Amino acid sequence: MAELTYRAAVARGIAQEMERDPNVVLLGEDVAAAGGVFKTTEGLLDRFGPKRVRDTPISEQAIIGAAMGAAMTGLRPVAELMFSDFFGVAWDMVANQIAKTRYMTDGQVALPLVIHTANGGGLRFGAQHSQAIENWAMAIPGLKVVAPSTPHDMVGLMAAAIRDPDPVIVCEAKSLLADKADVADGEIVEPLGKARVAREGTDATVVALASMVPRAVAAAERLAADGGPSLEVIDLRSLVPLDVDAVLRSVEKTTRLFTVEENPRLCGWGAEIVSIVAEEAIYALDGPVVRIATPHVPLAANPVLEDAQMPSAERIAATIRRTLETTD
Amino acid sequence: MAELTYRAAVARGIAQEMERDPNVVLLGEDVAAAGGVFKTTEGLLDRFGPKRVRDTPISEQAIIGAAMGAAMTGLRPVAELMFSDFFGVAWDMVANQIAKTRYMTDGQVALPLVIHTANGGGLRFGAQHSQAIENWAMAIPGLKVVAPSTPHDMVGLMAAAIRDPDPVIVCEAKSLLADKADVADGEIVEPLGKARVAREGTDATVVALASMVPRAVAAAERLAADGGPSLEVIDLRSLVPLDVDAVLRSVEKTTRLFTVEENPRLCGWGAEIVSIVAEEAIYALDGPVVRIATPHVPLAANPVLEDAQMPSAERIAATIRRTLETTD
Amino acid sequence: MTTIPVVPPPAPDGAATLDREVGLRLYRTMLECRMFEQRTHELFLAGLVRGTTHLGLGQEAVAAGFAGAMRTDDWTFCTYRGHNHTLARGVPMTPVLLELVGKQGALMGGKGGSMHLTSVEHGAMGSYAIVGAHLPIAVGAAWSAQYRGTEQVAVCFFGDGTTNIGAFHEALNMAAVWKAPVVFVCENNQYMEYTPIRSVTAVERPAADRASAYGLEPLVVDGNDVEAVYEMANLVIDRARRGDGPSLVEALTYRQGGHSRADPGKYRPDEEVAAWLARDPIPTYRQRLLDAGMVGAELEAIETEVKALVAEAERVAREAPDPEPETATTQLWADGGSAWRS
Amino acid sequence: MTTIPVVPPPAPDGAATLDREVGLRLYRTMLECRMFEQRTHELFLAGLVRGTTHLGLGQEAVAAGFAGAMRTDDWTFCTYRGHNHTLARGVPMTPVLLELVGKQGALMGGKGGSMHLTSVEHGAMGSYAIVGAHLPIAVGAAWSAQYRGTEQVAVCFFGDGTTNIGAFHEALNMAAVWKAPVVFVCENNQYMEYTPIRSVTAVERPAADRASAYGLEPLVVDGNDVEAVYEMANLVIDRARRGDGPSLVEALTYRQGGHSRADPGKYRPDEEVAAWLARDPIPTYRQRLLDAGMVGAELEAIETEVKALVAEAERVAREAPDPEPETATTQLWADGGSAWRS
Ligand SMILES: Cc1ncc(C[n+]2csc(CCOP(=O)(O)OP(=O)(O)O)c2C)c(N)n1
Ligand SMILES: Cc1ncc(C[n+]2csc(CCOP(=O)(O)OP(=O)(O)O)c2C)c(N)n1
Ligand SMILES: [Mg+2]
Ligand SMILES: [Mg+2]
Repeated sequence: MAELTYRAAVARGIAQEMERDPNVVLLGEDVAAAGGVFKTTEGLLDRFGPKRVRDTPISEQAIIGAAMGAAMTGLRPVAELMFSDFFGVAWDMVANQIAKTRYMTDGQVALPLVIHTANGGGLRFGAQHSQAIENWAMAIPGLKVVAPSTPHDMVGLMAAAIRDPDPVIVCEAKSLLADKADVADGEIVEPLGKARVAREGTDATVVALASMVPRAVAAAERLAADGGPSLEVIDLRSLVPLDVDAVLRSVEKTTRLFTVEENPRLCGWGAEIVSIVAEEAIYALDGPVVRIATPHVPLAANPVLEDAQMPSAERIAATIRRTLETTD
Repeated sequence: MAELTYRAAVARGIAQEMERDPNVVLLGEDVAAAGGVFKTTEGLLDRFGPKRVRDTPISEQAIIGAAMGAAMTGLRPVAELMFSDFFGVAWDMVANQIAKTRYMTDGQVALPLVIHTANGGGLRFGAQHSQAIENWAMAIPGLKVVAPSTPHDMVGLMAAAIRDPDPVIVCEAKSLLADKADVADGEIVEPLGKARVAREGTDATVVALASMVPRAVAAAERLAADGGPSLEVIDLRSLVPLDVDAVLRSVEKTTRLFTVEENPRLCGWGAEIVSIVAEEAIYALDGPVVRIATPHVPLAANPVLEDAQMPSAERIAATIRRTLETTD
Repeated sequence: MTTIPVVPPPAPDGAATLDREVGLRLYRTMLECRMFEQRTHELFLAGLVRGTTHLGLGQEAVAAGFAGAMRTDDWTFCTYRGHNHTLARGVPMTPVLLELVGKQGALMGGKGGSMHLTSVEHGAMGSYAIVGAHLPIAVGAAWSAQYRGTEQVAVCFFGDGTTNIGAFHEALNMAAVWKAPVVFVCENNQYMEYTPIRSVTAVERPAADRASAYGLEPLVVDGNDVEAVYEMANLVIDRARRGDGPSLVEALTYRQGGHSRADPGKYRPDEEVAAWLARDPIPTYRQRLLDAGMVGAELEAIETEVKALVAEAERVAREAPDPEPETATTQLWADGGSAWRS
Repeated sequence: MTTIPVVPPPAPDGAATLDREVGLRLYRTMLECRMFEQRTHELFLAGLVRGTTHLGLGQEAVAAGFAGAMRTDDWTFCTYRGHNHTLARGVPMTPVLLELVGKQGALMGGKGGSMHLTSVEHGAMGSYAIVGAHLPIAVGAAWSAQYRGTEQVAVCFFGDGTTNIGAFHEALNMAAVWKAPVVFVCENNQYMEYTPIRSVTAVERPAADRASAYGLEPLVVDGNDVEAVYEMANLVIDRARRGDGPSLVEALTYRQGGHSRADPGKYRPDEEVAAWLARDPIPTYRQRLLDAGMVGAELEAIETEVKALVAEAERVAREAPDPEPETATTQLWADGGSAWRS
């Protein structure tokens, strides 16, 4: 048992798998000598050497394309995409090549690779370095997508992603990088596609992901503290595969559903959750389903503006309380 | 009044605006001399000359980036992206630059530009040339998105897109290119953000877009023919801005909702529609909401397989009938 | 180093100079490509081939020359114009044709189609249909060979138009920096889809004139002379295998037909087409083999054999049933399925 | 054509040679950049500047030399390291500093921040934070000038690391093919973020050694010699204005600090840092102005004026209120709002 930051958990998860499998390699911009611009790969160069930990030019198409070519010929590459916004310059490799090649070749080509990337806002980086793009990846058949919310899950889901025989996008929430928690020693592997009940409750189900999980839990505590409704917070952890049962189970119990999304509203993952519940459990719902998301605008650099955009514990609590009061 | 193909309607809409505004220019691969690989820009070079209609190298980032630079300095470029799948190689320009620059500069930079692109499946082109990506664009704040389903709308929405002061993505459904219909002579401009009731009905609302509109209408006719439920088909025409009222109005009337989407299921535009209704009109719903979409896999090249993937009139009719029978 | 002819070079003449076994093998490979594609085109016109096709008629010498110099465990990465490269690696005609006609037994179960032919067991690592994408992917394969010390080489084929897209630049630079065992082969067939490459490229030789930007030497070869290609291939593949890094080769050739099944290629000047047809790599090489003392009967025997292979593939293709619709949702994941919920 | 020194060239010496008005203007511009950024950094340490910053300390001669040669209606496209280029076009310090400290009255209302400084009215057409993106955008602006016959020129600044990304290649080729009036200026400050450019680039001169791939001549200039930069700028900007097409200039310079606010830049050898600090463009040029007969008092007057400008900007910045949260959802669309439903 040792205290670990979410940031250090990234390196620990990768290191655990590099120890285990000599075919696991890491590549990306400034990942080796500098230990990553977010220090999420610190120490890996010293530990595993320049052959396995490689600095690259600023060439995202080549970084991710090389990871694909390496994966289809026997390696298990972990490619770092410094900021998830940069998927924009390599999206063809991700959405059209990596996601589709196993299918197009009827299973001939295996692509055991991971793309790990710093995702989301809260650090005042502005519109081009703050996007939460988990829904971009979820929309592409052939990609698995995880977004851990704790240091423990970061280690365990990174490990599972590296061991998985299919391509996995690992979204690291920038706003959680400095978070600390005690993490057990020894090997940690968490299954992909298993949600976690972050907080039990009875009056409403709140489905959250990554950076929004602590905020949803804080909102729940706040409401509980002043005798408000009892919220059950579900940490999805993984968008693909998606733990639909965990959501349905909770909604059957609470009869109300809210989603808390960092992504801008339109076509966010929360919409998918709502549409699944509306098809499979609509009779369980006792009132309107409300999505609490970043408004459909880019994120501003200014702290006052950015804080007004991303869902906060206050806004989550207020929205849920208002909704339940006016519709119960 | 003359009969026009959907394909020719693209060129007509562009030509109408090029006649009207000398700052409207067209660029893309094979758009000039060849008239476009889908022949959607045929005749424009002869009519407007090489200065306004330009063939480019295979450089999508440069094509779309150049359109942006031209738009911010006074032109109204129409950039052709040959296949919408190729957004993958230029997504940064679209999602990070074009969509965000007006906002980031607090309105200093105007970006009156259009990206028109051949979108969707049905032509046996396989996974990398068949995607319906309207939901990729809808997910990005700062992009307007239209997807016409008829030759008339193609002319009118293309014109409106070119006149619009903001960036608009015009999705041209490949499977509709050969469709013919009578189109009025003279100038045609349709407003962005106005849905159309493609067929009136009383028992269920079916929200469709582009290639799925004729299929949804055919399904409705089929059900009507054998005394099945009466379907109201809404052709959204535009995803951003979205005509929410048209959907709510219809659902209030029919009490049931279905979406028919060409995109693979997860995070499709239909999910957004469902989540809006679940928030704003859940009490109007009398039963489960079902999304009829392409399964969450890439499209296959083989005709038998592709036909099994894309929603067909048969599947739409069967799914709706089964759902209404088992839940009414 | 050869330099680019403004007009096509004269048809290669003089007797063949290679070892006779090699010469016959190269001839046979070109013939397999040619006869397969010619029949494919007829079957498209007859409505049997359903999807799109991009034929490499006229470019067979590039595929044959390079494949002939590759080790069986080397890797080929090619484009949607990939029939030649796939067959040249020894992939049997029947599953390939089944893929094109869309029947059961197809190389990729009908999921990929003509633009994505792949046979991992033959080192045919895929046909990529989005311009430029496979260059970085080939670099990754080469990196993996380097990492594992297997001395395998990745050979990556692409067209002249591909030299103007970003992925080309990123791949060449990274390959050079990493000294990756990869050979980039630009088949300069003079056209993108319908647009002449000269009209959209800042240099005369789309690949060769870019080599120095990556610290590489400019290499140009007559892509219609199978022996010249074969010799160039041995040179650059050995270099890569030795650990001396990547090469970029520009092979001058010509697409005898249109860009894809639907295109008659009318935008090309008649004299240009005629000049290049006069240097068709197959009849010219046949003549050179004869000049080198091969007996016509030997060549005819090969021609009969290849014709029989094509006929057999067609027979199977005509009889094969359509695929099962249920297979449309298999093989997205390693578990064979496509479930998105756990 | 200058060629790249393996070790930094000696500090420019000899008297200044330019017309005195021009010389003083260049000196003043460099000083405005320097004093503004130095104070910005102090204010960051003091917690007043909240977002990230990427300083151009040491690179002022490139910004001043080019801006000094531009017409007021020419366009500047730069990167997140854009303070110098923005100020050099005449954008007042106060709204820029307000953008950095995140208060009302900011240049972009706080929406953009340090990485996206833009002032269309001054021809500062944006600071772009995703490497490579603004090169094609600058080509588009140049195309629009060409189309409308305005003889405007687009000048596009980027770093050495940017020469390895795809957009660089696509933009250079298209600009050359279209003979677009655009000047590409690579500020080779020797590093990407923390990685030395040499370690990830296949050629020694990341920009100059790529010029021939686009039919352009290799141009290298000492980026710490403001007069050399100014002369080069006039040469290539006039060429573009005349209709003779694009140029690619590599300016050798050095980032005196780390990559961004958080980076102490420890990965750089002390001797390297020392050698480049010894050729700081500002004190060296000050000396050359004195050698050319300028009176120290004149220069001190400028220095006092500039210091006052910075102080005034700071005063306003300290007093200004935070922005209204409601403005977070304005200006997505031309109608001033951000509605997604009609
Ligand atoms: C990124 C991208 N842009 C455009 C296309 C459409 N396209 C397919 S083939 C082709 C021409 C390619 O020319 P070249 O590289 O010379 O190869 P060739 O077809 O001549 O073999 C184009 C533009 C594509 N597939 N991918
Ligand atoms: C496409 C992309 N990849 C990576 C980054 C992260 N990044 C920001 S600045 C930078 C280094 C750029 O180096 P250079 O072009 O030399 O410019 P400099 O910072 O030295 O001025 C990197 C890698 C980015 N912003 N965009
Ligand atoms: Mg070609
Ligand atoms: Mg640099």
